[in-house]
Order: sequence, then C-alpha cells, then structure tokens
Amino acid sequence: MSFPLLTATALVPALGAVATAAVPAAQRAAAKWVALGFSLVTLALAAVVLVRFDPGGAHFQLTESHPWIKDFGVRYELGVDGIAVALIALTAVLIPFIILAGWHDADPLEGARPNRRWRPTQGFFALILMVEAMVVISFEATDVFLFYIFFEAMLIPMYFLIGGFGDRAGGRSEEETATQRSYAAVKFLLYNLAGGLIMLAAVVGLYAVTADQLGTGTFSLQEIVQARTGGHLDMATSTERLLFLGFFFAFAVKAPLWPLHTWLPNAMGESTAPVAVLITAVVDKVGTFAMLRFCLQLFPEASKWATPAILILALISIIYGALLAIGQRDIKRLIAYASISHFGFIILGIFAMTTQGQGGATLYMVNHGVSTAALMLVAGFLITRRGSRLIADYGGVQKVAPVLAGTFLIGGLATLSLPGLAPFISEFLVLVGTFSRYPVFGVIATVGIVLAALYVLILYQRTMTGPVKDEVRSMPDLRVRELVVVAPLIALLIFLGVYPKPLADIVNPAVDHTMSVVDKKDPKPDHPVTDAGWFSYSPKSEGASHGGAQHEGAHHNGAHHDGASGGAK
Amino acid sequence: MNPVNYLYLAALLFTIGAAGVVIRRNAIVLFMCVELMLNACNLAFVTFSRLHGNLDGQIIAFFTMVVAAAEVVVGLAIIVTIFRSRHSASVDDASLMKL
Amino acid sequence: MENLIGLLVAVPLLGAALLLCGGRRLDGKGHYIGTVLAAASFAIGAVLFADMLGRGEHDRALHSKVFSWIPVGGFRADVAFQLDQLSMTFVLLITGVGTLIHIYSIGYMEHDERRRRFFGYLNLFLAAMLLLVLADNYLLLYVGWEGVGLASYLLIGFWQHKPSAATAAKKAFIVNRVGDVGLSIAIMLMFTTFGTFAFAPVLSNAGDAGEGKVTAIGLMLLLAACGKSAQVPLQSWLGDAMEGPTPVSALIHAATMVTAGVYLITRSGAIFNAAPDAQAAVVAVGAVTLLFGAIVGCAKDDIKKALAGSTMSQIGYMILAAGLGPIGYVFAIMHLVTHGFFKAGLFLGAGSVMHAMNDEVDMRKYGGLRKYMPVTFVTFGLGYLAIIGFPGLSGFWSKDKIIEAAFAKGGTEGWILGGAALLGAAITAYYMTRVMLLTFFGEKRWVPDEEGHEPHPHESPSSMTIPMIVLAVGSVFAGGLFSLNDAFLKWLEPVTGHSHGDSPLSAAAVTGGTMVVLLIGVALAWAQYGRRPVPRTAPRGSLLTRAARRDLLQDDFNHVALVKPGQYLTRGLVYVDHKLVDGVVNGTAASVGGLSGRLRKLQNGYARTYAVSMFGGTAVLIAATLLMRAV
Amino acid sequence: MSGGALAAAASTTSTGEALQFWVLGTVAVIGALCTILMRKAVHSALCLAGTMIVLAVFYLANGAYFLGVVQIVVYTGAIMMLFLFVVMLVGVTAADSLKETLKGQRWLAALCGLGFGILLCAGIGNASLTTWNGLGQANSGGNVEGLASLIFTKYVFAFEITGALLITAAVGAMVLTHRERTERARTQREQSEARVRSGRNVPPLPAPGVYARHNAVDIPGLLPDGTPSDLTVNATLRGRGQIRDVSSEALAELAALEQRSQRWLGRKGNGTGKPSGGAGKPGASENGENGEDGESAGSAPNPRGVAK
Repeated sequence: MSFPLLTATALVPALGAVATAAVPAAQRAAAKWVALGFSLVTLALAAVVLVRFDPGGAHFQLTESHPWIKDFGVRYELGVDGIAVALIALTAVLIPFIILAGWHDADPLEGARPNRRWRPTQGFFALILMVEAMVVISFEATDVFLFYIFFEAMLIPMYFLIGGFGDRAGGRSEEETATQRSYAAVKFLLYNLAGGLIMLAAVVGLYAVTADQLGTGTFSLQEIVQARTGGHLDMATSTERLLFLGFFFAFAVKAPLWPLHTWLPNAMGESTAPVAVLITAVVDKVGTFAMLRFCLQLFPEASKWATPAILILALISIIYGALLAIGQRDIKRLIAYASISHFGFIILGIFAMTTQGQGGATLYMVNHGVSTAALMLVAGFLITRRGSRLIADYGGVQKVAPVLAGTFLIGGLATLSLPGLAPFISEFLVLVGTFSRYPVFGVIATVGIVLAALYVLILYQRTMTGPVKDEVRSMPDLRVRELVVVAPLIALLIFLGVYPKPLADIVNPAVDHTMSVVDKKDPKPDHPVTDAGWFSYSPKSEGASHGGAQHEGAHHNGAHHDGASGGAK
Repeated sequence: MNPVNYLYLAALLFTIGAAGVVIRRNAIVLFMCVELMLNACNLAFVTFSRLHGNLDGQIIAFFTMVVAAAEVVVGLAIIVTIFRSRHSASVDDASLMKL
Repeated sequence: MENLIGLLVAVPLLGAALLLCGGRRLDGKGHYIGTVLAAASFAIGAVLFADMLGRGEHDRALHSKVFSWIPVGGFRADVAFQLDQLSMTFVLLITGVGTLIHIYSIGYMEHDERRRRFFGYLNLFLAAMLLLVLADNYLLLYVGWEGVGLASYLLIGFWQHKPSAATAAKKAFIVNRVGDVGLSIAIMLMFTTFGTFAFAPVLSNAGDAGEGKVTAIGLMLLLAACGKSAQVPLQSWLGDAMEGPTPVSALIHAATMVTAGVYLITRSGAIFNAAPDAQAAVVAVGAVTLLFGAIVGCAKDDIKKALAGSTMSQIGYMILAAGLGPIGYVFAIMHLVTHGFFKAGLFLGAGSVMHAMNDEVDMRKYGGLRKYMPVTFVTFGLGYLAIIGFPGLSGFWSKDKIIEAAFAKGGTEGWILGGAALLGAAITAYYMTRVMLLTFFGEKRWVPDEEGHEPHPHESPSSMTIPMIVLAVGSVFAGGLFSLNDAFLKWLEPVTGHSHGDSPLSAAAVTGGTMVVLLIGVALAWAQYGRRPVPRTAPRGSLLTRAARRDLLQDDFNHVALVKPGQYLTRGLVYVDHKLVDGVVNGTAASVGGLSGRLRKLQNGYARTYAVSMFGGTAVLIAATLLMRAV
Repeated sequence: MSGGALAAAASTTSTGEALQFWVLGTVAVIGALCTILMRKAVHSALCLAGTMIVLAVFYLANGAYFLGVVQIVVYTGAIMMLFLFVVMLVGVTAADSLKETLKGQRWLAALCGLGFGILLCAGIGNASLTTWNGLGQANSGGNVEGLASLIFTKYVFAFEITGALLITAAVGAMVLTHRERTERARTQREQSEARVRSGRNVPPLPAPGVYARHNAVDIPGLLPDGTPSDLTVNATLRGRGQIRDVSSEALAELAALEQRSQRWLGRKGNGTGKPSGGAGKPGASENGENGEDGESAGSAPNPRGVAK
C-alpha cells in the first residue's frame, strides 16, 4: 500500500482548518499565516499529484480503496483522471490567493467590543480551508456515496462563509446588509439542499438498481461502468432517465444552470470578494465536474436522451446571463451573471459530446476559475477602497490607480475571452465542439462573445474611464499584497493562453475515455484533408487535380519548396 | 376461569388511566392516572409470567415499580416547583410550548 | 532564416511587455525603446526581404513552426508562421510605416505624461498586426485579428478621461467583435468541412468542398472583413475612432489595421474564387462602401473625420478589387500599400496642423496655413495629389488599375462597378480638394481656443516632419515603382494568382475617363470653396449634406435598431429575473411558510392535547398491528 | 410425576380465585373510575390506593408473592403517601371542576379510550391463550429466591442501572425542589422601609378571625359594617380561595352577642356557668355549619378554573 497521496491532499487542508480554528483569539495574524501555510502545503501536494499523474496511464490513477460501510457496499474509493487532476490543481492554486486576498476581510471592526472568546478571523480562514478539503475530496471520490457526502457537506462551511462574513461595502444600513446577507446565505443553502436531496433519492435508487441487478449493491463508479460495458447491468430506460435527472438536477443547481441560477448573484453579491471567488471558481466547478464524471459515465443513454433539452438550457444561460450582466448596476452581481453565462458555455461543451467540446469544457473550468478569480479579486480591492459596489459610484479610477485599472482590464479581457488569454482557447474549443455536432447551437452561442465584450467593456468604461470622481480621487493604487495576489493569476492566464498544451495533454485521455463510455464519436469532416503538414500553397495549382497537389505536399511533409513548385507547375 | 381475564382487567385499567391522563387538569391526579396505567401493565406482566410459567414477567414488573417510583419522585418535585412559581397545579397553565 | 520570422513578432511584443510592465522608471526613455524596437523589427523584415528576393519566385515562401498550440482530438492548432510574398509586403508596410509613426509620436506625444504607455500600446499593435499577417492558419490569424482590435481599443481610448474617447473605443471594439463572430464561425465551418484551418490545406481544397459550404465560409469571412475594415454595414466605428491620437489614426485607422480585411479576403482568395456568390457580396460591399465613405468625407468639417471617410472609401476600393477575384487581388494589395503611404502622410499632416492650431480640428477654423507650415503643406499636398490619383503619383497607378479591373469584370456588373469606381474617384477628388482648400488656402478663419490663446501656427519639430517627408516620397514614387514592368504583379502573382480580364474599355479609355472625373471633382470643389470665402459655421446644407454629416444616419440606425431594443431587453430581463424566476422560488417558500403557520395552530401548547393525539396514535398503531396479523 | 404435576398446563383456575377475581376486579375498576372522576385530589389518591391494594391481592393470587408485598409496601405505602404529601402541600381542599375547557377534548378522549380499550381487548381476544402452565415449577424454590436468582444473574445489569436511576431521581428531586436564591434576601428593615414607602397598609395587617375562640385563620375579620375583609386572611389561603364566607354566621353571632350582653347587664352574680354554656352553643352551631361552609366554599367555582 503506497503512500495515500490523494487522502493526504484532502486531509492537509482539513487539518489546517482545525489548526487555524485552534489558534487563540488574540493572535489573529498567526491564524492567517497558519492558514496560508497549510494552503501552500496543499498546493505542494497537488503539484506532486500533478507530477505523479501519467496522462498515458490508466484512466483512474493513484487510486485508494477501502471498505467503509460494508452493509451498503459504500467504499472509501479515491482516484483521479486528468479532469480531476486539473481541477484539483486549480483549487489548490486558487486557495492561497483567496486567503491572501481576504487577509483583512475578517478582521474585527474597529468599533467592535473586544471579546476574548470572539474569533472571526480564525473562523473565516478555517472555513475556507474546510471548503478546500471538501472540494478536493469530492474531485477525488470515485464512489458515488462518498462524493455525495462531501458534495453536500460543502454547503455547511459555505453557508457560514456567506452568512457570517458579508461584504461590508454594501453601501446600506447595517441591518439592511445583515438581512440581505442572511437572505443570500439561506437562499444558497436551500437551493443546494433541494438539489442535494433529490440527488440523494437518486443515489439510493442507484444502489437499489445495482443491488437488484448485480446481486450486491455498489456505489463504485468503476464497478458500475465496467458492469455496464460488460453488459451485466442495463437499467430500464425510464429508471435510468429518472436517476439521471436526479443527479443532473443537483449538479445544475450547483453549476448553476438557468433557471436554477438565482442564488448565485445574491450569494456572490453579499459575500466578500474572496468568498465569491470561492463560490464561483471552486465550489461551482464541482457541479460541472460531476456532470462530466457521474452524469455521463453512469447514465450514458439518459445523457444522450436529455442532451437537446440541456443544450437549450445552456444556450439560454449563455445569452440570458450575458444580457443580465449588461443590465446590472452592482459590480459583483455583474460578475456573477457573467459567470452564469460562462457556466452555460461549460455545460454546452460537456453535452455537445465531442472531444473538443468536453476538452474545452474542462479547460474552461480551469480558465474560468483563474480569470474570474483575477477579475473578482481586483473588483474586491476596488470595492474595499471606495466602500461601494455600485458601478455608478466609480469613474476615472484609471487615472488615479493605473495598475489597479490595468489588472482589472486584463481580468475583464480574460472574461470576454480575448485570444492570447486562457479562456479564449476553452471557449473556442467549446464553440467548435458544439458547432461540429449542432451547428445552429454553435452559431447562437457565438452571440455570447459579443455580449461578453459588451458587459465587460461597459463595466470598465463606467468604472475606470471618464473624468475622475471626487470620491475616488484619493484612491490608493494596488498594494504589494494585492499585487502578489493578482500578478500570478494574470501570469497564469497568459501562460495558459499561449501554451495550454501541458494542460490539454493531461485532460485529453480522460475526455476520450468519457467519450468512449458514452460511445460517441466526433463527427467526421465532410471533406477531410490528409494532414500534409505545411506546403507553400499557390493558386495556380487549382488547375491541376488538387489531389496531386496534396500528394506533392504529402511527401514534402513540412519542407517548403519543391512541393510548392511541383504543385505550381 | 381463565387468567386471561386478568389481562382484560389490565387493559381496562390501562384505558381508564389513559383517559384520566387526558381529561384531568390537575397535575397530581394526572400522575395518579399514570401510576394506574403502570399498575395495569404490572398486572399484565404478572399474569403473563403466570401464563408462561417463568418469573421474567415478575422481574419486569418489579423494575417497572422501581422506575415508577423514580418517575413519581421527579414528577412530584416538578409539580411542586411549578406550583411554587405559578400557584397552580393545573397542567393547562403550563401551556408555554406554543408560540 | 525561419527563426527570424518568430523574432519579427517577438521584438515588438517584448517592447510592449517592457513598456507596460516597466513602471515609472522607464518614463524617461520609454519612447526611445519603443521606437528602436519597432525599427529593429523593420530591419529584420528588411533582412528577410533581401533573403526572399534572393530566391526563385516559387520557393520564396518560408515557414517556421514554433510549437503546437492547441492539440485536442482532431483539433490541431499550431503557433506557426508563414512568410510568403503577400505577408512580406505587409511586414514591410507595417514595420516601415509603424517605425515612422513611432518617430512622429515622439514629437507629437511629447507633452503627454502617459507617453510610455502610448508607445507600449503601439508596440503591442505592431506585434499583433505582424502576427495577423504571418500566421499560417486562421486561428492564429484570429489571435492577431483580436490583438489589433485590443490595441486599437486601447489607443482610441488613450485619452480615457474624455468620455467621448472611452465610448468610441468601446464602440470600436464591440463592432469589431461582431465581425470576429464572423471569423470564428468561418473557422468552425472550415474545421467541420476540412478538419483543419491551416491556410495551405484549406485553400488547396476549397475548390471541391461544395459551393454551399464555401459560400458560407466566404460570407463569414466577409463579415469579419467588414468589421475590421469598417465596411458597410459595420462601418460606424471608424469615424468615432478618430478620438484617438492622430498617430494612431494614421497607423491603425488608415495604413494598417483597417486594411486587415483586404488581407483576409486576398489570403482566402481560393475560397472566394470557389464561391461566386460570396464574391458578388464582397464586390457589392466594396462598391457601396466606397461611395458611402466618399459621401461622408464630403460633408465632414472635422479634418480627421473627413480623412476617415476617405479611408473608408479607399478601403472600399480595395475590397471591391479583392472581390473581383484573380483580376483584382494584386491591385487591391497594391492600392493598399500606396494608400498606406499617402493616407498615413495625410493623417500625419493633419496631426501636425492640429498640433499647430492647438488641437483645433474644425477645418472651417483653419485656412491660409500654407505659408505658416510649408513642410506640412508640401507633404500634405503630395499626399493629396496621390490620393486623388494625379497622373504619375502612387494613387494614380493603383486606383486606375482597380477601375480597369472593375470594368474588366464584364457585363452589366462590370459597367455598374466601373461606374461606381469612377464616381468614387470624382467624389474623392472633390472632398480631398475641399480639405486642401479649407486647410491651406483662403483667408485665416482662426479662432482662439477656450483658454483664449490665439493660435500661432508654426512648423512642427523635425521628429514630426521627417516621417511626413518620407511618407510623401513614398506616396509619390511607390506606385510608379510597383508598376515598373509590373514588378508588383510579378511579385505577388505566385501567392494570389492573376488573370487579365477582358476589359470592354481600353486601359487608355479608363485612364482618360478617370482624368475627366478627377478634373470635374476638383473644379466643383474649387467652385464651392476656392472662389468664395468659407463661413466659419457650416451652412445648413442640403438634406444629403446633413445626413452625410451624421455619417448617413448610421448611428441613428444602430441606435434605433440595436441599442434601444437591447436596453429594453436587458431592463426587461432584469425585471423578469427578479420578479419571475426568483419570484417563483420565493413564492414557493412563502406558501410553505404560510402553510406551516396554519399547521402551527395545532400546537396549542396544552399537554393534554398532545396526550390525546398520542393516545389516538397508539390506538391506530394497535389497530394497524391487529390488521396486519389479521391479513 | 411430582414435578410434572406442577408443570402440567392448566386450563382453568379454582372457583375461589374466580370469585375473588370478579369481586375484587369490580372494586378495582370502580376505584380506577373514581380516581379519574373525583374532584378532589385527595379522594382520587385514596381511590387509587384502594385499586392498588386490590392489584396487590391479584399479584398474590397470580403467584407473585414478593410483588404483592412490594406493591403494598412501596406503592400504597410509599408512593401514595408521597402523593398525599404533595396534595397536602398544594392544597388539600383545592378541588378542580370537571368542566372541560379544551374544545372537543372530552369527546376525543372518550373516542380514543373506547377505541383503545376495544382494540386491546380484541388483541388479547385473538391471542387465544387457552392453556397456561402455572408458576408451580418456577416458584418451587420459593418465589423470592427465584426472583433473586434472576435479578442477580440474568438482569443484574438492568438492576444496577435501575439503582443508578433511583439515585439520579433522588438527586433530581432535590435539585428541582431546591430554590436557588438569585438575589440577596432583603433584610427586615428594608422590607419595612419598602412597605412604608409603598404607602399601602403601613400598619400591620388586621388579624384574621373575628373571635379568638378558635384558631380560624381562614375566617376573615369583619369590617365595621359587618362585611368580611379578605385582607385579614393569609395570602396563601386567599390564593387558594379557601376563605370561609362567614357573613351570615357572623350576623347571627352579633345578635347572640347583643342579647348575651343584655343578660350580662341585666343581672351580675352567677355568670360563671352561663358563659361556658353560651360558649358551648355557638361553638356547636359553628361546628355544624363548618362542614356546609366547606361545601359551599368548595362549590364556589375555582376562580382559576374559570380564569382558564
């Protein structure tokens, strides 16, 4: 039994949470450093996972498997495929930045009565680490039941993070803010609980089905997939569809998919920027990830059955989210609706059932995490400076705080997926993947590109450009801590935009595996071109049979003269 | 006569006790009714032990008595406390459970 | 040699990175760094050019694959450059004009405290533009395509404290985005059709992919070109783009970026050749735009906007030529290059005039400047002669050829297009003469600016005049040089192909016609602005004039057709989301709450009530057990 | 065969036991009914005690000798005494009206009770217990020993736990009944000051009992106009509404006083016997009235009961 790497990766942040919470109330700073330290250790472990993971190897790697609840065939079963690895890396990378960005968010207010028991700071960072632990393990779990437990447990720390540590820059009265915040928190909890409970029913149903057909009930993803491919397990169509819907509903709430999205703007608007990032960049990814891992692999047939409806919902999310983002007056709500639009793209890609679509969707999860983090955190810095979330309260920031404005712009450009930055690649892949199977949907989705440009640039124009408002005149530029937060994210955005190959190489095999489970093949091009490398194209060669030109090109593979001349004569 | 009649009697007593619990307001009487029910049970136990020809039924009855004693002690203590605070032993006065 | 290609892009990119991340400590020498790097990339371009001339006409193309960019399933995109004659032409134009304009900006932006960033953006633009013309596949081209869009956005909005500038920048980017949608859809179509989107395989197979698909691709490419090259119907952003500093207008919105559309169409020639309908669309767009832009150019009093209109119209010519197919590609590019020279020169001249007239842009408040700023006057004048196609100057050679080609299209179509082209030439002559007269001739109509400074025009510093001179030289001789025993034709033919259409009119006839309309246009302008004095405030003018002043109502149209409905839609949706989608959820919650409120009444707090319920409950339980046993 | 005789499954009992069952069973049921129907807690308690004694007899009849004794000693001895104690504490004469205040409570109770009883009987009925094997064998070693052997072997844990339970109960009772002083007890001086400050009945309250002849703390003093004043009666009694209305009696007494004083004034001398006789008559009369007064006071609806 080798060293349980995955368990460790999930366990370290959990321990970190305990340690942070245990720090005495007096040493707030110490608590912060403890939390940061543990998150960095997690990052290191995640890096090890990334290194140890062999793209060419088995589908699930670094697996661990122990019986847990024997009577119900529940196993403590961990394993990662490329998609999971990528997302674990994303989580591990983001958390330290989130902690750094939230460095002062949980400090007690100056007016606060000094109370020796009261320790909000410790709680804040402990909760963040707790969330990280749960997210990581739900990326690792290959046992449906295990996954379900952490998928749900995640809600508890999130609830407290949203409800307990709201955005102080509401620009409203104290109790108004408090009510809004608790409303948002409860809404978040209820939505996700509702989804989760329906999923629980489906989980039990799954157990029943497996127990019925395999003799012994199991929750293990691998076993079920093998049994299905081996033909031992074939669910009745209606059963499969019901179970699928049960799972999908929960994930669609978490993702969030229109029309189950309305909790997100409230949650992101009311919580502090780092927590908002935690929600949209980390926690929500579990939903889309689970669609890819569980919905498709457990219920391939039902997935295919539901695809059209889901695609339409995804399209609605894209357009609808973008339009609402344009209509927002509150920076954070705007970003929230933008995220809804992006999640629409991700789901579109997943259910387009093409290599490009799913690969793109996976990359999209990572890139969207990074880009939203960059944009949202900078927005958070901006908001804490001015103390207002309303776009109308800003103007001309660019003149006073150029660096802040610059980073904000880059974040925004990433959000509108400008080529050269990471999100472009994923978005384009999703579009291509969709287009190659459902051209109409692909074309409609491209409208989202224009709308994205609209809301991002409107936001930038209203906040950053124009004459300088008096309130922002004395606004300081980014501090060192904030630069340390933003700069690496931007660097990551650019790197992934220019050289996504390493990530793609990790993801591709997993995607291919999923495709094979769903047994879908990419649609073939109508006039496939034998990929002849580069050859100097010359229009004269049209007269001759182009096949000849191709053939020429073929054997001057990559060379660049004779082939051309041959083609040209 | 068949000892089963004892069981009928026990059932009857139990029902009476239960009805008493429901209709009386005075906490003390309430407790008496509870005692009545317990006794009915005991009678049933004893009868069963006779029917089955082993003493376990009696043992249970014995334990019931002990528990009843404990319950009465605590219960009466509660009654006294309540009475002290609100000058009444009526269970309807302690109706704060509703909002 | 191949590696140099990558360097070509890397150098200005490095400059941009340096200048944008360098921080204040580079403020002092930022502009020099930027200029030097631009010049360096020009030097590299020159080296490559020399190398290319050294090789035979058919193996001149170079290719260098840098790394594999996006490998996902069948979807393979490489970062790979291809340098053939077409790209070479652009490389030289971009880096050459770019360098000149860098130099010019040193003087022009002297008093701007954000000059370092300005040069950073300029370098960024160079890098993106070079990427655009050097890419060997459409996706990489797309990157450059959006990159120049970004640079243009940043530079138009460079004076962001002016709301008008910020708005203009946003408008430009978004309108371009609409075009980009076209390009991305085109790429998707290529991928689904050919399984690849690299130039060579796509173009060599365009012929037999089925006309429907190819036409679709062509139209999408045309949409992209319209966005980037400000062609009808996506032309509306160019006028506002003049909010940017004048060097920007010269480099991006006259010489290079706006011509990217022409490059795209020429590069995709094979596709258009295979799709006549798409070609027809291209030609139509070109013809309409060249008239549209010309008419707008006639009405504007803002010198830069007038020039912008002319740019639009000139690019219309190029698109028209490109749409004509193999007859026209070469001339499209040739006009593109010459236009790059004289239009850049004109803009720089305009810039220097504004520089002298403390940033007054209204031509009606100029006048009689020729004796105050001779160099500007001469260079501007040469540019003017070039653009109206004065015999012997660059414009003459290129535009004349285009008009010929238009006629050579043959049939009524040919006549219509030729007529349009001729008309355009006449209008061009008219409005350019107007600009010339209003600016440099007549009596002074100067007015003090809002601070009350009387303008005292002076010649601009040499850092500004030298580039103008160089460009003027270019706009005089370039055309002739290219046409010297069809050098340019021979140079480009291997890439674009060429075919001589049979023109119904002889070349001489076309030239003659051109001359005639040219004279008419000049004469009209002279009659209107040369002889009588010009009022400071524009007369009300005819309906057409007023429409033209408002860019022929394009913005009003967009406003009514797109902006307003969009705003209503978003507002409505915000309401719907709050009231309907959210309302349903909250409604459910409320109803549940109400129900539980009712049920709460059962909990009256009387222990005895609970006792009864327990009592009944047990009774029921017993009944149940008995029933079970009975069953 | 001897053991066999003991173990033999019997199907009927001796007629003596049957007779005893029917007689005492009736008594038990009546006792139970009285328990829940009597208005005064004391009476209920007594009826319950009766029932329990009957049950004790039944235990004995069922061969549970030990339990029978324990029943009498523990239940009727200890627990019922505890009950009575508390009853006294709370107020012996406090009788609650049987008027139902909760809507439909009584009907529901009746319904449930009826259904419950019927169902139980049905359950027993179809259990079809015709034959049974008596305790002869089990009790062969003596009932107590049998129980002991079971308690200390098979049920020893339960036994221990019960012990713990009892201790807990004892402690709990103490904790509950122990009154925690939340604030310092007010000294007499403070109290008097407070009273003076409040200005209400500054002088000591008037003494109860019109006449000192008997210790009638529950008899209110009469105001000059002959109306009784509740103020003179102890607050607790007032709280329980245990004030004897004495106005009529008092007037009679007044009349008697009048004529007696006449007699005194009339002739002095042999006044020694008279007073005693005089003292006797009203005393007797008062005793006679005492009971009905109790009734009348009782029949006066309990103010709390009405209040509910």
